[in-house]
Amino acid sequence: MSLHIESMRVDLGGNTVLRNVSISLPGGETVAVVGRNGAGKTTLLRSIMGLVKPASGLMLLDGRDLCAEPAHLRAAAGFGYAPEDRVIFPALSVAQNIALPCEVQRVPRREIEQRVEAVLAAMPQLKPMLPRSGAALSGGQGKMVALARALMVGTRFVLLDEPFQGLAPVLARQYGDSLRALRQSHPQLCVVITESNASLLDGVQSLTLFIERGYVATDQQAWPKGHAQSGESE
Amino acid sequence: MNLHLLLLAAVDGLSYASLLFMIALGLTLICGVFGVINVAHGSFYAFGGYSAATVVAWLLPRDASTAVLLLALLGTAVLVGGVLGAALEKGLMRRFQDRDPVLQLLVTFAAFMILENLQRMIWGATPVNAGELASRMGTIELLGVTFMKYQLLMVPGIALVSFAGLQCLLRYSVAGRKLVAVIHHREVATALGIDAARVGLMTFALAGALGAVGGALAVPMTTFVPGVAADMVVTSFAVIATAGLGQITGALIASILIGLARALAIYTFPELEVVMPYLMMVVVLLLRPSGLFTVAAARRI
Amino acid sequence: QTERPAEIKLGMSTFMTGSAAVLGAPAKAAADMWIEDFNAQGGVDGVKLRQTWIDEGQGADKFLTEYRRLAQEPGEKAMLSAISSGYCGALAPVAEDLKVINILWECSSEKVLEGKKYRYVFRTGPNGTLEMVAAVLHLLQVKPDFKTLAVVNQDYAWGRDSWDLFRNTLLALKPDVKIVAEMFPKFGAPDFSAEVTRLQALRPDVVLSTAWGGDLDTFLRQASQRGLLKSSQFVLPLADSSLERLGSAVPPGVLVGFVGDGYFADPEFVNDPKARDFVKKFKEKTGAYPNFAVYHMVQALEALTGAYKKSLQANAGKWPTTEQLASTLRSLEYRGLSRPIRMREDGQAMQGQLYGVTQKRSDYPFPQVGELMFYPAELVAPPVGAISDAWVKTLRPDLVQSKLIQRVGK
Amino acid sequence: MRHSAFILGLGCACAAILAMAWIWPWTRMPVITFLSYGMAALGLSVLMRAGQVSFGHAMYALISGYGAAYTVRAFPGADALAALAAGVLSAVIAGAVVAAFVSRYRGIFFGMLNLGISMVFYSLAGKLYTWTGGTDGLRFDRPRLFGMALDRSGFEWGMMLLALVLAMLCGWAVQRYFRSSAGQIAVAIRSNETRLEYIGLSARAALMEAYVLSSALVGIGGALLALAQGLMTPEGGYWLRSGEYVFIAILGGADHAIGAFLGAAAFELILLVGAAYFTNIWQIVLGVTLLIVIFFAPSGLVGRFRQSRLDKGMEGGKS
Amino acid sequence: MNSAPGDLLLETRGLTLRFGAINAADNIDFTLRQGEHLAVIGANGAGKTTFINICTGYIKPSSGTVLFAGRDITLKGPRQIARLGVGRSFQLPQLFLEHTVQECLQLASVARDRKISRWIPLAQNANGTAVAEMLELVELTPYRNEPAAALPEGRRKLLDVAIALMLEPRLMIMDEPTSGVASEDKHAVMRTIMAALRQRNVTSWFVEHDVDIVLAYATRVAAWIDGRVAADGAPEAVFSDPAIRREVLGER
Ligand SMILES: Nc1ncnc2c1ncn2[C@@H]1O[C@H](COP(=O)(O)OP(=O)(O)OP(=O)(O)O)[C@@H](O)[C@H]1O
Ligand SMILES: Nc1ncnc2c1ncn2[C@@H]1O[C@H](COP(=O)(O)OP(=O)(O)OP(=O)(O)O)[C@@H](O)[C@H]1O
Ligand SMILES: CC(C)C[C@H](N)C(=O)O
Ligand SMILES: [Mg+2]
Ligand SMILES: [Mg+2]
Repeated sequence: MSLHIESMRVDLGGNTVLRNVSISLPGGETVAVVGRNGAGKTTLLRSIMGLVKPASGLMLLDGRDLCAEPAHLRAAAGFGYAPEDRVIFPALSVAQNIALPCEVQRVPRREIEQRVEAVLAAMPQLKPMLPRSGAALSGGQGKMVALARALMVGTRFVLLDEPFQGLAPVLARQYGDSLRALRQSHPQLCVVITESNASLLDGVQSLTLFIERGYVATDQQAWPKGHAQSGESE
Repeated sequence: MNLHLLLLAAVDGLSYASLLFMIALGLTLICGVFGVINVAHGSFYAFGGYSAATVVAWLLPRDASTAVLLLALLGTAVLVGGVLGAALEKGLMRRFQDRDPVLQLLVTFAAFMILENLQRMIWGATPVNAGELASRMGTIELLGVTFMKYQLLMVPGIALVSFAGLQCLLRYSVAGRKLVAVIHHREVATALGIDAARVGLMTFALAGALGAVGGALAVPMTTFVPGVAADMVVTSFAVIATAGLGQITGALIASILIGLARALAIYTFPELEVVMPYLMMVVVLLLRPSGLFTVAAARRI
Repeated sequence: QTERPAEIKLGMSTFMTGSAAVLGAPAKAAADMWIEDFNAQGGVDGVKLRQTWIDEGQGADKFLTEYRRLAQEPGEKAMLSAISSGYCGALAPVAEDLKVINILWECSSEKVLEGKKYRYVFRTGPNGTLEMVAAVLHLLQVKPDFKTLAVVNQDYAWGRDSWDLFRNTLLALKPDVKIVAEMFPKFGAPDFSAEVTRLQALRPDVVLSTAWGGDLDTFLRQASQRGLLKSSQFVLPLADSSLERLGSAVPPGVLVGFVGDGYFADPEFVNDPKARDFVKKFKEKTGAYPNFAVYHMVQALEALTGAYKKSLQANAGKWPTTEQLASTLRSLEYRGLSRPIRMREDGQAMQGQLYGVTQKRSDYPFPQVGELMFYPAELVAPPVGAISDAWVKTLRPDLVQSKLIQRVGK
Repeated sequence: MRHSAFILGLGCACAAILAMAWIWPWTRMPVITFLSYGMAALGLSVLMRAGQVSFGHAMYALISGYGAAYTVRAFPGADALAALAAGVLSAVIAGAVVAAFVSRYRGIFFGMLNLGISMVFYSLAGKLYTWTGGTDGLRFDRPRLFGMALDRSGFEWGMMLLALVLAMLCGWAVQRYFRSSAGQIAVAIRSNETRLEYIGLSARAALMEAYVLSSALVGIGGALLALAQGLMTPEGGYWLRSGEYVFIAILGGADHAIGAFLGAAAFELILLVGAAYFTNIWQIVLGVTLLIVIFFAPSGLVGRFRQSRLDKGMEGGKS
Repeated sequence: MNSAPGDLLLETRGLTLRFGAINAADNIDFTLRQGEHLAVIGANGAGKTTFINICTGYIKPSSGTVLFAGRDITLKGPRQIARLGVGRSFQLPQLFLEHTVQECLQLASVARDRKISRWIPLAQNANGTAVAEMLELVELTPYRNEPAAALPEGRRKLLDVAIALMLEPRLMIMDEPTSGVASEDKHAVMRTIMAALRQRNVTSWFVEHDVDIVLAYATRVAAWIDGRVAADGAPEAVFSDPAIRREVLGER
């Protein structure tokens, strides 16, 4: 029960952003995707979420190819996603923001409440923010709400795009703790975290993927020779 | 201008306001969801009116009862408007959804031209109306003046019911929150499991039905000719801008303001009658730059 | 230009779209029908007519552009334009400039011709002065005692000019009338409920409207639904064309005019072969009885082709120049489907006016006009060169008793 | 070299226009129409570069047209050039006043406000019968042109040449403006006003400037058309006309000043062809054309043009 | 207008702003002197960005005053404050997305020099050398012809800073300049920016969550808690404050 990506290529605006990506994301792991700015981390997550269509390649989950499925079915398949730029709905309260993906899946009210409880247990700082408007959050607060929202539906995969960006150390630490706690409480869950600041990860990950210029590998040596230092144009 | 005339003006104004509101409702909905002013909304109105009038005209010689006529009137409009709205979304808007809003607006403009032409091909250039239906519902005496029951009770009634219904839908239902999410950020809404395309389709169908019902409600009172669409849609632009884009309560209040202002103008400065909606809009926007009601905007910096 | 052309191009305009089309479209149908017949009978000495239509519903700018284009096409041509007084004022100088014969076949604002001295512009039907003076006379005959009057006219040249004429005539003939409301809803207005409310609140003795086409239909329907037609005396000089569509909405007793004297049920013409055949054929073709615009269209075509024929004759079979045609037209006598008409040297036709009162009759599903009165042109037309606005003010109350006014029928 | 090819193309187009007007006299009016629509669309392009679309700009054609019409009526001996100047001046004054108000608004509100204000002008022009001639419009006699009293044909020639010269001058000047720093600041309004303010520039001032320029351009178009017609009607200020201007601007593309004129030529052509061959479906033809353009060439004819040239440039290894 | 190091540059008196129940700024008295490089730290939602927004005129405080170089700027807008010599970069970069990287800087250049022409092309109007230098400084030269919209997040941050720097401000305010910049590049970026600031004698104030960076580049640190300045002083002193260690750094 894991997600296999096979020789996936993604083009954006005429440029190839991800090249020949073949990775698998096994359940129960916390996978860190590290790479510099512009390496393609965000694009990788967006492709997994179906928000960009790969030019070629396969994405297999339980034997079915996700590439062929519309993006909005990912949530039903247990994918939670926290985008890099947060995107909290300003017209809804924080509580409504968090509950929304479950409501969309027609999760029963009681179950939603339970899930909120579970999330709050991992992120107690969120509690006082629940009744506030989604429009009024600071940068870091938005990050946390986005994480919480992803956890609400992410029963199998939680994809977090630079979750530590802009978090104060105190929160980053709590955030790391929450993620670790999550691994305890949901042993089957696969958490994917992209991060340009590997130092912030502080060992939450159990597996690290390196990404550079659209190539993904489990260790930096695996890249095609010399390309990491190569010049500007491909 | 005495109190008597003032009251009469208020009655006229309110019934006009109800109609205006019905038309503005669908427009403001689409504007809220897609951030696009749907110029083709005028065509929903026109098609609704024309087709409802056709069906009523067909039923009339067949001795249909008033209730049947009314149901047919509204039913036809809902059907025609819903289908038209859905077709517009599926056939056109979807293909342009990632484009600049200005281009999307122009797409609706193009759709408007095409529909305007189709309408002329289907119903010709001669005036159409369903006055018989209004006559059948009888009259009512108010302040010494005879009014049509249809105009005084029916239209405002349906407008209020639509208002309440839509308000519930948006405020208290998941569908409403889905809509809000798609409005704000399509991609993230999709990632949260919302079928943005479906939401779009349903919204357009609903807006189309509302616009068409507006037309159907109008056709027993007013005359439909080519060009109604353009005139009506531009007035409802004024309503939704006065209201605050996507604001349903705002649209209600703005319609009433505009309806009253227009009726008053007819009694005092008839020259100003036609400009009233726009003057109202300019005045309101001067005082409140984003309309009577505004949505919370996301923090950007 | 004495070469015989292959065909005569007619640039014709009418409302083909918009609420005015209810009047304009039948006129077009009539013209197409008439021209087909005329061509089948050999045309003008073998030269056929070929018409091109311009839609007046598209706005003055576009109308004028197309008008210019047609008027500048090479070849033998004449223009029959327009139905709306709103356009006539603008196109007359253009026609004059381009030296092309233009027949104002319907528009009736007297201002288009008065004081202008055009050489190429003619009106083959009545103008507003004839229509309005007759309307006032008729009103004063049918309902001599009334105190208050309100007007609901369309807001464009015709609505404004006709009101000026009516008011000035009325005040000259009956100075004690009080005008309680002047309303000018826009041309093509889809809704008159506010006007109806206001009229109900005011309760004037007489309500005048020179509106026509779809606008008049809507106004009358709404007024009728709310009982206004019964509480005030309505005077509708152009309502002939709306009766058939409105059916029972128009009660008996409403004053109706015919913009000229063409009425399909005119007892003096029901057995006139030319009129009878045309009415029958037109009804078969379009499903409706001819309205005044149809009569005017036929008059215009008769006048134009008549002028061609007369000029040809005078020219000994040689094709006439535009100048010759124009001078023939200036003194032409012709007949449409009603009484004969004479063209004056100022390009204005002298056509008498028919007015009556609506009646319910069982032989038609819509109101008929009875108690018909005919007001000959000599009675209601200002002399050549006079300006109507000033002339009507000189009218005296005893005009109502004029011997020239004829009762039509029994 | 590219530049000279462009000039050559422009020259050929002018020659073609002149030849056409010579052979078919009736084409002179359509040429004047297309040039004045082009001018108006150019005005819209100026705004579009700042990310704003006005659905009411036809009001400046209206104001300018009435300005010109009043001038001719009030001073019977007046020259068309003076009337043109008076018309454009009134459009610019109105534009400046309106700009002070609408420059606070962006996006849909900007478009709607312009629409609203234009509808006020339009409705008043149609309502104030005694002053504006109501919906029938204001008629006036043919003015003198370049100090000469001309007959219709001469006048049409004169107006056409005037329109052609003005179009080229305006096109050139506007193109310079597009490239200039002020023009680029206007583009920045569309992408990030916050940043603009934070580098010490006023988005509002930049927008007002663009707005006044656009009202002047639309005004030139409006006055030219009114003078050539000898008639000014409220129709020229209806919102659908404003919509047509936007249509043309999109059709042509806002990347280069020439776009507006290409767009206008295409528009006029579609209309003429539509009126001649698709009498009953010309609106459908227009609508479908618009859709095709938006779908395949969202940045308009010039956008398309330049895109393909850019692609070629890339292959050739540009700097 | 020239001021010596140590002169008062920015001063706030009793700045207060509440959003409903939240104290975003709670009676803040604060000074910044010429030549200082201040790092602002604090938990998320403590009011750091709000404070910047008030000082740069983006929002108005409900009470209190802001003085810049002795002048009351409380009621001035961002534009006027920018012209007085305050540059700002943002937590979420604010770029001219439709312009290329180079054009963004050219726009800033003409804005600084007030050389706004309606006739001369932008590239000619801008100070080409200054733009080129700036591109070099933030290492965006290879990207100069890319549209700003196509830059990845980290480089956007740099461009955002570069635009503000082009104005040659007296005070440079940066809201989390390195968040989102890859850790390998963080120090290098900060080093170049700070070197440029020092060289040009620009006073700076940046919000930063990374303690290493604060320690490396700040001459003074202020810690925000719940809309107040909870600690203010030399970096070592602030970081040894137990309350700060607990509330901001999250040590137990
Ligand atoms: N819409 C687009 N059009 C063209 N190129 C794009 C587009 N979006 C992203 N890119 C390019 O794709 C590459 C990868 O971008 P991506 O956002 O995935 O990087 P990232 O690793 O998430 O970077 P960061 O750490 O800065 O967030 C970048 O070089 C970027 O320039
Ligand atoms: N427009 C607003 N309406 C309501 N509350 C707001 C608004 N703007 C900010 N707030 C609240 O004010 C507080 C301060 O926000 P601010 O953005 O200044 O925090 P910050 O210190 O910059 O945090 P971060 O490090 O996460 O960026 C937060 O609690 C935030 O939710
Ligand atoms: C009689 C109508 C059809 C036309 C009207 N007389 C006019 O001049 O506009
Ligand atoms: Mg990223
Ligand atoms: Mg912040």
